[in-house]
Amino acid sequence: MRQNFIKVQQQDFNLEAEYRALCLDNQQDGAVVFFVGLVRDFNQGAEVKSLFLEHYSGMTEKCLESIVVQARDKWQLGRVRVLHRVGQLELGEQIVFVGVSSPHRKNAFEACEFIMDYLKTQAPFWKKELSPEGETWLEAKQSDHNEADKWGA
Amino acid sequence: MRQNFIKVQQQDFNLEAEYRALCLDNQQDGAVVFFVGLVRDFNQGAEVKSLFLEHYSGMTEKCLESIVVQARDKWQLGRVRVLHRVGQLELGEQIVFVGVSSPHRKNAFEACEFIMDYLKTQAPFWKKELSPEGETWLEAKQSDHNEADKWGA
Amino acid sequence: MIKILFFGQLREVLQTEILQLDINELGKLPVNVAELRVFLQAKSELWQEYLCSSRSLVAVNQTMASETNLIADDDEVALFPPVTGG
Amino acid sequence: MIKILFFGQLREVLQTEILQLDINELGKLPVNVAELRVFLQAKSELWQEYLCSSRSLVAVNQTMASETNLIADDDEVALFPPVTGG
Repeated sequence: MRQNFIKVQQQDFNLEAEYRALCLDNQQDGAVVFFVGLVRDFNQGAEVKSLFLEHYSGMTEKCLESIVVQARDKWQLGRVRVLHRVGQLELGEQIVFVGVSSPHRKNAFEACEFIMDYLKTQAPFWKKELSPEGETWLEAKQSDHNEADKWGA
Repeated sequence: MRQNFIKVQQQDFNLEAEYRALCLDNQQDGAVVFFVGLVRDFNQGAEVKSLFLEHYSGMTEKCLESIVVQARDKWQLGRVRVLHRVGQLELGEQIVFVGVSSPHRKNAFEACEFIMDYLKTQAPFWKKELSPEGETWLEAKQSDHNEADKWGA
Repeated sequence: MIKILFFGQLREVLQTEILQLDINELGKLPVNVAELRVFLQAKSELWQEYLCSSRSLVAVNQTMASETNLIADDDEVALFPPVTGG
Repeated sequence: MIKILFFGQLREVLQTEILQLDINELGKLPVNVAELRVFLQAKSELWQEYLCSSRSLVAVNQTMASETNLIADDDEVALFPPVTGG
């Protein structure tokens, strides 16, 4: 079982399969923390029907890999899985999965949060909202940068 | 769909079903954070083969309910699910599930961590480790109390 | 009557799961958690050792209680070691 | 040649996905990110507006770059708005 699994893909992911991949034949890690991000309809006003997610293929994978390496430098982690979808996603669909296993609960929580904070501010993804009124590129949020900064980059 | 779901049970739980219960017909919450705790073999030395979990029926449910209420006072949360198993659990089995949905990623992360920290130090569960050398009641860890204290009870 | 429940290692070591106690046996009223401890600790050296406040917590009517919490007739009191769930 | 890629809103607004540029066209060498911006911004008012450092980030060879990062021949440069994944 690979310790890091990072994937950018169009197709959906299965939470149960991801969970199994984190736990299977893993006798060391008593704590597993996941984050799942979903398409919701309140992003920046308007009635969002779907999202289009673009990314910089090549750089994205490198960037996610580097974020996971940084997390491993900070915390004792077992397995880390990061999946991010691209392309058109409808309301309610899964966008991103981050799963972390660790012998220590706090390490799993902090690493999972750290990976999400860095992914949000560093990984080259861009979201366009598709609503009845048209298409709108999402603006980056300052609050996301504040969250990322708190880890003391 | 009930906003709070709290259960103490002997039987195992299914992560996929818990996830579905957090997301189904939930258009508001774009962030879902879970924690799963599993039986591992490194707790306090010795080769742990299984755990026996005892609880104070009645008080446990009240206590978990109160922890979730406190979390809702602090953060904007959608659905919260807390499942804790009791009885004999073998190596690798699931012990506890905490799942939180929220419109905001940070709220979901912090509430999930808070619920686990409080559950660890307040909910009346006791673990006995069963190893080839015999039975040993687990000692409470000071580190767990330090974690819980940081939320400023 | 007060119902006193014991859990975890306390239940095993003291070989007691439940104890019914006439509140008047406790002598003076009202009585608080600390005074109930002292009363129970008088039973034996084992009870003395395991019921000290550093080794056992107390809940009254299924809510964590402090040493100065008063205990009334018909209350459900529970004594147990520091919790280790999760 | 330098390869310059555009992403997100930048790609749409500038109607440019990729640009090949002879590094010698940039005039003085070595050249850094800030100087490449100035060169590209000269194309039109739209480019002027969208390529300012407050509206676009730069990666050189798939790594985030600062304004003083030098650019060499054969580098892959990318220009894009602040990221919004997750």
